[in-house]
Amino acid sequence: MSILHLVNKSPYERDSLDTAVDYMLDGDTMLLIEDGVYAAMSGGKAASKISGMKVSVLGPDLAARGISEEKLVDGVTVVDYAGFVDLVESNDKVQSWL
Amino acid sequence: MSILHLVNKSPYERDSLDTAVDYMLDGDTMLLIEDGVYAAMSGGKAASKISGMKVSVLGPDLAARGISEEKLVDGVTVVDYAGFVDLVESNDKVQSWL
Amino acid sequence: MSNIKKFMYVNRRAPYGTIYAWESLEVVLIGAAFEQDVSLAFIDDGVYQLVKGQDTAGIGMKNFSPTYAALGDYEVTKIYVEKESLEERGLTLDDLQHLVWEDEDDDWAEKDSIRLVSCAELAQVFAEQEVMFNF
Amino acid sequence: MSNIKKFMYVNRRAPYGTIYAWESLEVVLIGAAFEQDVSLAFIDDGVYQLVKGQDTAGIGMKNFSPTYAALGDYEVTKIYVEKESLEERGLTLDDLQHLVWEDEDDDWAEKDSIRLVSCAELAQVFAEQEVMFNF
Amino acid sequence: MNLTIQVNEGPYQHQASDSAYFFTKAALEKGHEIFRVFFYHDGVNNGTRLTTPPQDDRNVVKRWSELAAEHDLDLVICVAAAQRRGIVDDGEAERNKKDATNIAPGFRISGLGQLVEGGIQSDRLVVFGD
Amino acid sequence: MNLTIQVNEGPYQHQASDSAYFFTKAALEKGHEIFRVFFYHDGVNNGTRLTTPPQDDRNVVKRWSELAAEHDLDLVICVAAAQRRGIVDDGEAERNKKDATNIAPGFRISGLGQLVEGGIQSDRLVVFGD
Repeated sequence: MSILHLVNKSPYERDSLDTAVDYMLDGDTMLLIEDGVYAAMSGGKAASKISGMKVSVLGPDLAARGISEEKLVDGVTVVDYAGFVDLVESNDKVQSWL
Repeated sequence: MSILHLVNKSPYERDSLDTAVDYMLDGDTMLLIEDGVYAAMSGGKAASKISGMKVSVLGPDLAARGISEEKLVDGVTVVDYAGFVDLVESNDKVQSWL
Repeated sequence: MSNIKKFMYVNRRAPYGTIYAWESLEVVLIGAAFEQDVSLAFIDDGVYQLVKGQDTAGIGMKNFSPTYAALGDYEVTKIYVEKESLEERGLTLDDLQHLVWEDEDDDWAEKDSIRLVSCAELAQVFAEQEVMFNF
Repeated sequence: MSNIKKFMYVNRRAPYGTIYAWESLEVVLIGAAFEQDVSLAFIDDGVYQLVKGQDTAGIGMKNFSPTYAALGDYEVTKIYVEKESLEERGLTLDDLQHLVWEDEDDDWAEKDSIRLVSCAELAQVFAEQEVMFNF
Repeated sequence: MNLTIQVNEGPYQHQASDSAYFFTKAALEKGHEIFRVFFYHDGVNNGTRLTTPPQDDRNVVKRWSELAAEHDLDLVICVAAAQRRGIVDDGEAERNKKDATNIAPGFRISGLGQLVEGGIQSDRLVVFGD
Repeated sequence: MNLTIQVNEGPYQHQASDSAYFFTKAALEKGHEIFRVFFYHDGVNNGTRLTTPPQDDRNVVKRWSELAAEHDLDLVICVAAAQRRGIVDDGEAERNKKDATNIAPGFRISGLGQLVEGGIQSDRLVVFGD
């Protein structure tokens, strides 16, 4: 049963992204929200941690932090809150890595 | 002017110990309180970060977390709240790495 | 849908520095009355919750660590501890409380509650769950 | 003791995920009236506070980033940004707002407020301070 | 789908309550059902009517109250967490001999069982926190 | 020495208020002066009299009130932070048209300048937070 992994903290401040990545299985999806979106910025040291994984990022949180979409790691998709809801529905459960 | 560097977060959860270590100058002291005390446990991966530095740790916070003094990294000294006050007095200022 | 769901309580925080560990345990205790299929996972700093010998007298807080030993009585018997998290912190199972439960179906034999598992193994356990509780 | 003290505001948090960045800035603005010798340091995730192009319409929060540009008018002109923190995050000075102040003693010439410094240099600046503010 | 939302942090200090609000709103707009919003830990502080945020900022508490009124939401504040942090309705004021209440419209105080029930009854539990 | 203490987090959720309390107490016992304890961010939530912690737990708010009474401490709650989070005294209730107050004995609400003044007047500023 697939998991939507929610990460809301900066990968530079906390250990939550690292652990979320360790717990991602095939078919799982990661959604970066709040300060978690910084992980999706290309050029940052944390970017390599999510490369090749199925990762989405919340657009409103990106925009708030001044990150334009062309700065995102390749393959990361941007969703709005409605897309967030769809991800919750299309996965069997949600794990928030608080 | 010497600084007392206060670290209150686990070195495994946050980046605050790393940064505090980077900002320690000769004559400065680090005091580990709350979940920061885990950095002083020998055998942990974070222990090497503080070895050779002037580090104190708050005894009541150690005891609460079940860490006996013989498990501490060599050279780390244990203080109580009164000793905490003395460290604040004997340094010129306090930097809390929140 | 069956009325019994697989509940996983994920604990990633150290005790006392924040209240999450204690208020999470309160949910587990209340939740026991609902007779679901309950598991607890201790990952990252969460493993510190189970360290034995906690003495909170000096910080004026309630020592809630004895409550973990009571989980068996609440029929909470599946306690997963992640091996990598323990090792990174220089801990072994000997540093943790010995948690047990009595197996009604096996003449009340005392059995270990703690299951030391790798991250990869625990990820498979997560895959089987229906509800993840996070604090 | 002189009545003017060296104040250092240390900012280590990203904006919006928590309120610390904004409420820290509120102290700086109020504190300006006290005419102390004020510096700000942006370290670790604190450097994200200064990233330009912030648009908070989608999260319903107030965009407080324009306030940094007003700091010069409050005679807050020493803004230290740690180089290592920027680099780790894949940022350069071009990603940050261009903050300036007008130098009264130099025919109101516009000067840069941001000083890009290494951790080692900033540690020396810290050593000279009298009060560290942390949020 | 049928959702239970858990909020672990108070208003303003963390974005958790904001994220939970926009997520809940989006779910309702898509026609999903919200079984319950459960406020736990400092999340109980979302339920005080005594806040007066700056006029150029959002009103987190009022926003929840209005969403609840519009969609008949069940906003539940954990009683144990509320007692520690001082969120009080009439019943709690009487029980604990408090001289005032501060609960906001649309919120109610109840037990932790309400969260567990949410886990059982809902298709998904989504937790927002620090 | 003369100290200003800053508390950035509310009661119970984080240990910050506990640590600040024991530090303040120890400083007083050693004969130092406390210029002021300043409650900022969620720290303002330490100043509500509406809490009812479990009987086997410490009463964080009451402990501050009692320490203040004993040593004539100046416990200051930041007004801007308090308005966001719903900490109200008589003056605030009147100004913002609130129908209740919740401030605890020994606390007063004032401006951020009180923190800056603490930085100027005290020998040391010690900050406790998350």
